[in-house]
Amino acid sequence: MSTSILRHASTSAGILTAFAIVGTALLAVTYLVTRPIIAETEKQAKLALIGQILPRSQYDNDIIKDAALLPPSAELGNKEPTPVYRASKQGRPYAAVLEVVAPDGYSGKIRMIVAIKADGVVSGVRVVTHNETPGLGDYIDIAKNAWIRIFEGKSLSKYPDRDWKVKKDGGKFEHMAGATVTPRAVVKAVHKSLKYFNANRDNIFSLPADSPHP
Amino acid sequence: MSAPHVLTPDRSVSTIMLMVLGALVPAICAYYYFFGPAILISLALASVTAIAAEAAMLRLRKYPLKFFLFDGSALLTAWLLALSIPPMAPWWLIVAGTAFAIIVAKHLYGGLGNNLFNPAMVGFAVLMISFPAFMTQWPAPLMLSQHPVGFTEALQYYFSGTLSGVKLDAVTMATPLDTLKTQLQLQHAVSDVQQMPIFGAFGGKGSEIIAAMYLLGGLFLWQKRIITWHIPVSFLATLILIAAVFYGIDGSRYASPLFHLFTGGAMLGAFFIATDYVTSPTTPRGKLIFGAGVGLLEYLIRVFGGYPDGIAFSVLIMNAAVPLIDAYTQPRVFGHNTKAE
Amino acid sequence: MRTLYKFHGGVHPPEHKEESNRLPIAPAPLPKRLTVPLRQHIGNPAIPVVKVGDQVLKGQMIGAADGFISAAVHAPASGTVSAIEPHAVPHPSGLPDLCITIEADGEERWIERAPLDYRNADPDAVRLRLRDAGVVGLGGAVFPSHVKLNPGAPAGIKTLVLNGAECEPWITSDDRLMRERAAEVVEGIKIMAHLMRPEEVLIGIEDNKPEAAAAMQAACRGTGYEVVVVPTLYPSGGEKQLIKLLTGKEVPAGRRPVNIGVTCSNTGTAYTVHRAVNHGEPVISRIVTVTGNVLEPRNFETLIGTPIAEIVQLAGGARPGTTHYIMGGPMMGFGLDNLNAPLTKAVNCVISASPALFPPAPPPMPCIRCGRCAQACPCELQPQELFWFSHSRNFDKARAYNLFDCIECGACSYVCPSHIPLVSYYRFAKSEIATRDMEKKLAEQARERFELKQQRLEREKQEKAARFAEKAAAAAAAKAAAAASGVEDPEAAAKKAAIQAAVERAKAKKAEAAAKAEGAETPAEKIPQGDSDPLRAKARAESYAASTENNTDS
Amino acid sequence: MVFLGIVLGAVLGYASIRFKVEGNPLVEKVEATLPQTQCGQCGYAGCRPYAEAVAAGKAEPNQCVPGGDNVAKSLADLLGVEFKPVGGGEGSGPKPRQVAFIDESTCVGCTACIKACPVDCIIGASKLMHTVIANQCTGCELCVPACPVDCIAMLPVKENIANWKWHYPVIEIKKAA
Amino acid sequence: MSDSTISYKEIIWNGLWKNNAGIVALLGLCPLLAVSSTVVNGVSLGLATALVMACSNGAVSVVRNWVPNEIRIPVFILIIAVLVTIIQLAMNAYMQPLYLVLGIFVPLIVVNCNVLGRAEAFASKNPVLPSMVDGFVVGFGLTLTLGVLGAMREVFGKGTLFSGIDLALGESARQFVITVFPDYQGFLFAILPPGAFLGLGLIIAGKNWIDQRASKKAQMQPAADLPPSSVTA
Amino acid sequence: MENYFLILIGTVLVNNIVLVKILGLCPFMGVSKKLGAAVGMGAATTFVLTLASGLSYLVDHHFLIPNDLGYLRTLSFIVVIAAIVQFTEMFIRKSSPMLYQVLGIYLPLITTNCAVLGIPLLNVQENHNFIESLLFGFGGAIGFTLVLTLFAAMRERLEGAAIPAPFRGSAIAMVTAGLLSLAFLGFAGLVK
Ligand SMILES: Cc1cc2nc3c(=O)[nH]c(=O)nc-3n(C[C@H](O)[C@H](O)[C@H](O)COP(=O)(O)O)c2cc1C
Ligand SMILES: Cc1cc2nc3c(=O)[nH]c(=O)nc-3n(C[C@H](O)[C@H](O)[C@H](O)COP(=O)(O)O)c2cc1C
Ligand SMILES: Cc1cc2nc3c(=O)[nH]c(=O)nc-3n(C[C@H](O)[C@H](O)[C@H](O)COP(=O)(O)O)c2cc1C
Ligand SMILES: Cc1cc2nc3c(=O)[nH]c(=O)nc-3n(C[C@H](O)[C@H](O)[C@H](O)CO)c2cc1C
Ligand code: SF4
Ligand code: SF4
Ligand code: SF4
Ligand code: SF4
Ligand code: FES
Repeated sequence: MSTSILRHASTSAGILTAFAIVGTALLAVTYLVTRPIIAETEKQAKLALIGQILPRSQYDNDIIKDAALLPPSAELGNKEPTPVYRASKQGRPYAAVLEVVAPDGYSGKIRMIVAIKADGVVSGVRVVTHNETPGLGDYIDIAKNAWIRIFEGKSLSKYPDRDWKVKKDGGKFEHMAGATVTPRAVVKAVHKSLKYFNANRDNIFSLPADSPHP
Repeated sequence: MSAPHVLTPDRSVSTIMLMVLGALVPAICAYYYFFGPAILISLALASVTAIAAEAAMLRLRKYPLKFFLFDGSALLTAWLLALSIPPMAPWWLIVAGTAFAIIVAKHLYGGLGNNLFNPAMVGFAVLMISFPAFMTQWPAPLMLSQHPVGFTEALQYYFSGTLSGVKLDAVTMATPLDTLKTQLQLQHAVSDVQQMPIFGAFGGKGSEIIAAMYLLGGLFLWQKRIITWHIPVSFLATLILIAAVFYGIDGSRYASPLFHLFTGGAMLGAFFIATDYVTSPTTPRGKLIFGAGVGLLEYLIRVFGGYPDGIAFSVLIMNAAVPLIDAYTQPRVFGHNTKAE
Repeated sequence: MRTLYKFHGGVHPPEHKEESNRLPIAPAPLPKRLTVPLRQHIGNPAIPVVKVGDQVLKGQMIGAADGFISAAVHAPASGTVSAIEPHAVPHPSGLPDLCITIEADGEERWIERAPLDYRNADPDAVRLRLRDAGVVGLGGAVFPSHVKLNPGAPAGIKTLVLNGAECEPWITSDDRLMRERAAEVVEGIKIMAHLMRPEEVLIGIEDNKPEAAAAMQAACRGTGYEVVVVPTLYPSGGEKQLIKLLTGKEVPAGRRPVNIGVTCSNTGTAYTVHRAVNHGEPVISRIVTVTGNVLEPRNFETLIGTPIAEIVQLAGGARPGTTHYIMGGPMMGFGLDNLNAPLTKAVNCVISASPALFPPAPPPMPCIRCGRCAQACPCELQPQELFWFSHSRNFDKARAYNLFDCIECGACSYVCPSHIPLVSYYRFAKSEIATRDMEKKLAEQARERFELKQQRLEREKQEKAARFAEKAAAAAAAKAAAAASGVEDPEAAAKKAAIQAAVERAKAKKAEAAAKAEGAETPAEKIPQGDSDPLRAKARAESYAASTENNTDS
Repeated sequence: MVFLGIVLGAVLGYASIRFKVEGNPLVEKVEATLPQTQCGQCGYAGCRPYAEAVAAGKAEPNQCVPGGDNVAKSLADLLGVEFKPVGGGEGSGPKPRQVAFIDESTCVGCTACIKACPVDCIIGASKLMHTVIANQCTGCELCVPACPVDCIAMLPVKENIANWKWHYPVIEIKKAA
Repeated sequence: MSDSTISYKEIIWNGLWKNNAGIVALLGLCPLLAVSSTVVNGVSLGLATALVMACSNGAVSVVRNWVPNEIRIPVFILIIAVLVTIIQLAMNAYMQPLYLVLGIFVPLIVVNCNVLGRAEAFASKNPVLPSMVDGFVVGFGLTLTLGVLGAMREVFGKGTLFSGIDLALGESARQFVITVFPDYQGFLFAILPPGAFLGLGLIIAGKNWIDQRASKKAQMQPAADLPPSSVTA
Repeated sequence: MENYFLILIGTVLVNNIVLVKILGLCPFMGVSKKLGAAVGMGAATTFVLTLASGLSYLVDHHFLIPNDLGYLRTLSFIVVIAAIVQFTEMFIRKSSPMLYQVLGIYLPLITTNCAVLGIPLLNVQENHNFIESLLFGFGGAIGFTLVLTLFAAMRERLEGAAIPAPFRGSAIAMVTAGLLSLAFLGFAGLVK
């Protein structure tokens, strides 16, 4: 009895193993075939996103390659090292694209990318992910509203600190009635990232490119 | 000819519903007084929609219209919904909410007496999650408004969406609860916030009087034995208790129990909404649990959650628990668990 | 003063006792024809002991008790038995039941009436007397008193409760009885107490009957029996509620009062006990309230078997506007379809109903779970849940929510703002559950018998095989002798022939019968035609078929 | 992966042999629900085989005609499947109870019905009149075709006061409608 | 179900209507509800599922005779998991935006009971071609439900149809987006999870209604639908 | 500590796996006709889901990631889950026949509960550490059990309701699930 069970079990195991091996092999092949394509698609997606706030014509380096990891900082709102992408024109630093998190959105974190030109002027801001209330707080999303473009061309020198607020709080930034929490968070985050950029400008452009995993 | 051959003369479904409607009247008057005639338009819109939706559903389901249409329950749903959403909202908002309440929350379940969820609160919650922008803009009390809105003007706004001359912003503002919440996020202290003009003696200006009128109406219902004390008392007691605990911990970040009692939908909820027979437990112990649950959730959502007031959601969540509560709080039946010989 | 306890709930409908309790009890005249149902009590119906055409005396036993839980019925007047057949009876089903009809001869010749000296008699003899006198509870359930008045419980009986609450509106028969014949009621109580040997005897009377309470108090003087006045609150007369009111004890669910050392009997019952034991008079009459939309509402001492129509006439007849009649009180009574139905021991009140007095119930609305019914329920049930489950035929749940603790008092329906006939649903569910339980039991028995049969067949097969093997061995031995012929087993052949013959005979008989009966249509009718009288055979077959259900014990 | 495959295969192979289906308690529950009429109208040779088929998922729970929709519903509940009325189409209550009746004057005492009756409720000896113990008769009708002289009829059990049931309250509100 | 008696008509009728996975069998509900906020999302995941089902049914049918009974299920799961991962990788490579939208519901096709269910109930007993057809049809039935639900939710929720089609078919497909109600406020309820549940409930009820009408036996127990006073006029 | 508490609240109420994340619906609809069954299913799921969540974390972090085998994630998770279910079944069958009586019939059903795979995948997506993974699985399962129980009680009650014919059965159950989900949206924002 027990030997037959054993034999039976080992047959089963054998067949199962065979299937597992074949399956794994199939997957490995597919993986190898698709991996470069996936990587390329991801890169294109990222480029397209950055392209929205930093026109491709303005720089000539491979911005994805020329990325460096920044240590976590409260100003950027992140707890892990985040990449910064650096654009340069003819070898001269032209702009940096920062990944920024606004932690105090109406419903959680708002992730953005902020492109800041070397002279400290915002080139553009885009919200990457957010959970704001659809129909209320989601006008920060470029797909819904052009509001986010109000940052373009703004800089610390243009507006003093007290102006980096929504109008309701006495600042210079428009907002939609009934939803001030969200823009407040975004404005605050952009403001802080500008400050960060100003303080760390040299460091940002001089870090060695380590092309972090996208 | 089935026994018994006699019936209580004084009470039928429609008289009960009428009494509840009557108990709302003082609050409606106060509403009119403090916030202007817009509420009347809301009530009328909701009533017409509710009756129409009810009639359509009864017809579809081949029920005799005569008895069911005028039982008053649809009207009550309409009024409670109209009283919960901001007046000065577009007409379609009220119509959509009421129709949803009557059709989906009530008639898909089989109509009066069969629904699991409070229809008015379903309507409210649907509107709240769908159109938060409209649902958070309340007209300012007349005495604070730079531009008190009259009847014709209000009517015009309901149907055209514009006010002649002024922007809607000019006549609406965030409610006390909302204001408190946003101001607290900006690290202001409760006592400072409550200095703002929109706050009254212990609640919102004007709205605290309306809340008191709800209390009055509720006491009337209790005195007429239409509702029992269990749900309102356990609801309000729980609310007071939790509010007191947090107030005690940090009075600058948490408002006083009195404030919580007299703002938002607490009073309306305690006496008119949580007490809906159909969607609340029937056993005394069940009612106490239900009320306490609503009170707890109300505070949680109000103070820590995303919505300015939690009455609708807390009632709905506890509605969902009603069958379970009822099943586990069955009172002892005569002759059971006695020490037999 | 005794401390009174409280039962939960209860209602206080308008009393309407004034109408009928002003006038004293009037004797009803002798009707020409009396129809006495054989089933006037809980338990097996009585068995007729007279034949059509027999002369009977007033008080003569015409139906004998069948078994222990049963009671006798008697001729209410002297006369001739004219029929023993199904007749309309006061029953909610409206179905007829077996009755003995007596044409009264107007001579009122009594049987010999002998008092029984109960104090010196064997208690069992007293009980036998009660049974043969047809004494049953007159409070509603008509439970045979000889069964109830038996202190079977090992602990004995502590309290004997006399139920004079008469909590139903309109009814005043106990009220008048206690006012006018308190002494005799107390005599009956003495007999009951003698049989039960209780430590205390309590007589519960609602406070809307002060005269009755006073009369009883006076009659009880010196007996140690205590008259307790209880608040007027329906259903304080319910057995379990009254016991709770008076003693604070609750009869456990599914048990009888005896289990907690209490017995409860109606005061009217006590009166009949007295008449049966001390006067040798069986129960042939009772006091019935005739009220409602009649000219002269009043109580009458009426013979059992009097048609209800005549009883209504006693009170001057129905006033115009009467739409129907209610047997019993308005809370628990039932509507009567056929006024030919006779008065039975269970009927304490006949109400002539008009829309003015009893407005028809508005159409029921859905239950809105308002809980008023639960507030009113004296059994602390959740009537709305019972309704929900009964209404949707969820019988398991209904039972789980203690449907069977419902006493069908109707307090819940009374207060229901949706005017739902709740009790009707409970009755429906209860009888449905009872039927299913019975079916289940029958199925269980059927399965057992089926399995027994299977086993038997199996055994027989094995035995046969064994026998066959034996035979085969024998046959093998005798093989040479037996020529291989095609003739089959002679035994079997003979059997076959016999059956064939019988079949022929039967066919002939059947053809004959068919010719006689002229045209048989349904198979149900076809069968009994073998009988000489087709009609009788059919009746026999029907009653046979009908009998199946009642024989299964409850 | 391969390793996981081996482990899993071994375990499953072992488990499936080790725990071959043991007696199915469902059968008992199903059988307790059936009316035990043993009539075979479900297409099985009695209630037990049908119960086994239902428990094994081989038969629909709506095949028992005597049980009607009540039984079908209980079974559907028991199995957690959607209730379907007996006979596929219109719903049917349990068949009205009927019992066999042997016309004793025609009965030739052949004992054929005794053999046919699954629950042994016909008494009588060879060549004597037979009688049905009405109480025990399940109304399965199996004895009817067995009788060579057609002396068995099925009589519906008539309603009388003793077996009368309260009906489902239907209050007509015609005038209102 | 012997090999010779399979009628494709029946397979199709069963898969698309009679036993539609989403609305009758109530299996594979999560993706159905989670990704049906627009037609495009719904249909894409539906088609992915149908593809997996066709392949897995085919594969199972091929190997069915080599697999001992007791390890049947694990083998099937293995096959399905491999197929799903392949689809997942392919989608990531060629339809990345869509892949990101569908999120974990692509890998979750593995646990979609329909996939295993059909493999077990049909493919393990039938030849390759019918099995593949069956798999695809059942998956397509699910896709149809997803499409209808997606359309309902999208129209009510956003006032558009086929929004996001560019995610699946590339930027050039953007022109196919239909705006049903211009200037629509957006009924968010329909897009959020509650709307998904309610929408599916309505679809199921719609199917019931059609079925009940078709077979005139919509004879319901009077007890349930009517108020306590059965209106028997 | 507070973080863990928030994860629990978040998974049970705010991001309830059934009503908000929309996972595990097949058992949610299938095993909610009777309250008793729902409780049993909830208990069985809680056990398996917690275990699956933790174990798949280990597999992911100690086997897949070091070997750069991310593409085998789905495959290996499902194998792990199947094994857990099988072992659990065998284990409680041996060790506690009582428990087996209660949970036994639900265990096999769990393999097709997509929450069991969904939660581990979400763990990966959200970068949870081991404890967080365990809590996420546990909280998710408790949330599942909670709503399943509520839902089953509601469905039992609905059995007697006068629901219009086309809606009877699963349609009204879906509508109810929808309204329940609507109610749970009220928790939004409680945990950011
Ligand atoms: C359900 C709901 C969702 C909301 N979502 C957002 C949001 O996403 N972003 C936002 O800024 N405000 C949102 N609000 C509004 C805030 O609660 C607050 O009222 C508002 O931001 C204050 O704006 P005000 O100062 O212009 O009145 C929401 C309110 C509710 C009731
Ligand atoms: C089936 C049945 C059996 C009873 N058995 C007994 C009994 O054994 N002893 C007894 O004292 N009373 C017995 N009773 C009488 C009850 O205790 C009770 O007095 C009777 O049902 C009348 O109650 P009611 O009119 O409140 O309904 C029985 C009653 C019924 C219906
Ligand atoms: C709701 C209800 C009300 C009753 N009211 C009375 C009553 O008022 N008087 C009475 O004698 N019996 C009443 N009964 C019957 C008693 O419960 C009990 O059966 C009776 O007192 C027993 O006495 P008996 O066996 O002599 O009839 C009532 C029963 C019920 C269920
Ligand atoms: C005391 C009381 C409170 C009620 N509250 C509500 C309510 O909050 N919402 C509502 O839609 N209907 C309410 N109703 C009306 C009615 O019960 C309700 O429409 C039913 O839920 C519909 O079946 C209430 C009725 C009463 C008697
Ligand atoms: S009194 Fe009537 S409506 Fe109220 S709960 Fe009871 S049965 Fe329902
Ligand atoms: S009839 Fe039954 S449920 Fe109704 S009040 Fe009386 S005991 Fe309670
Ligand atoms: S049809 Fe029903 S009663 Fe007849 S044998 Fe089958 S299960 Fe038994
Ligand atoms: S007597 Fe006839 S009908 Fe009755 S159980 Fe026996 S075989 Fe069946
Ligand atoms: S449990 Fe999610 S698809 Fe079945």
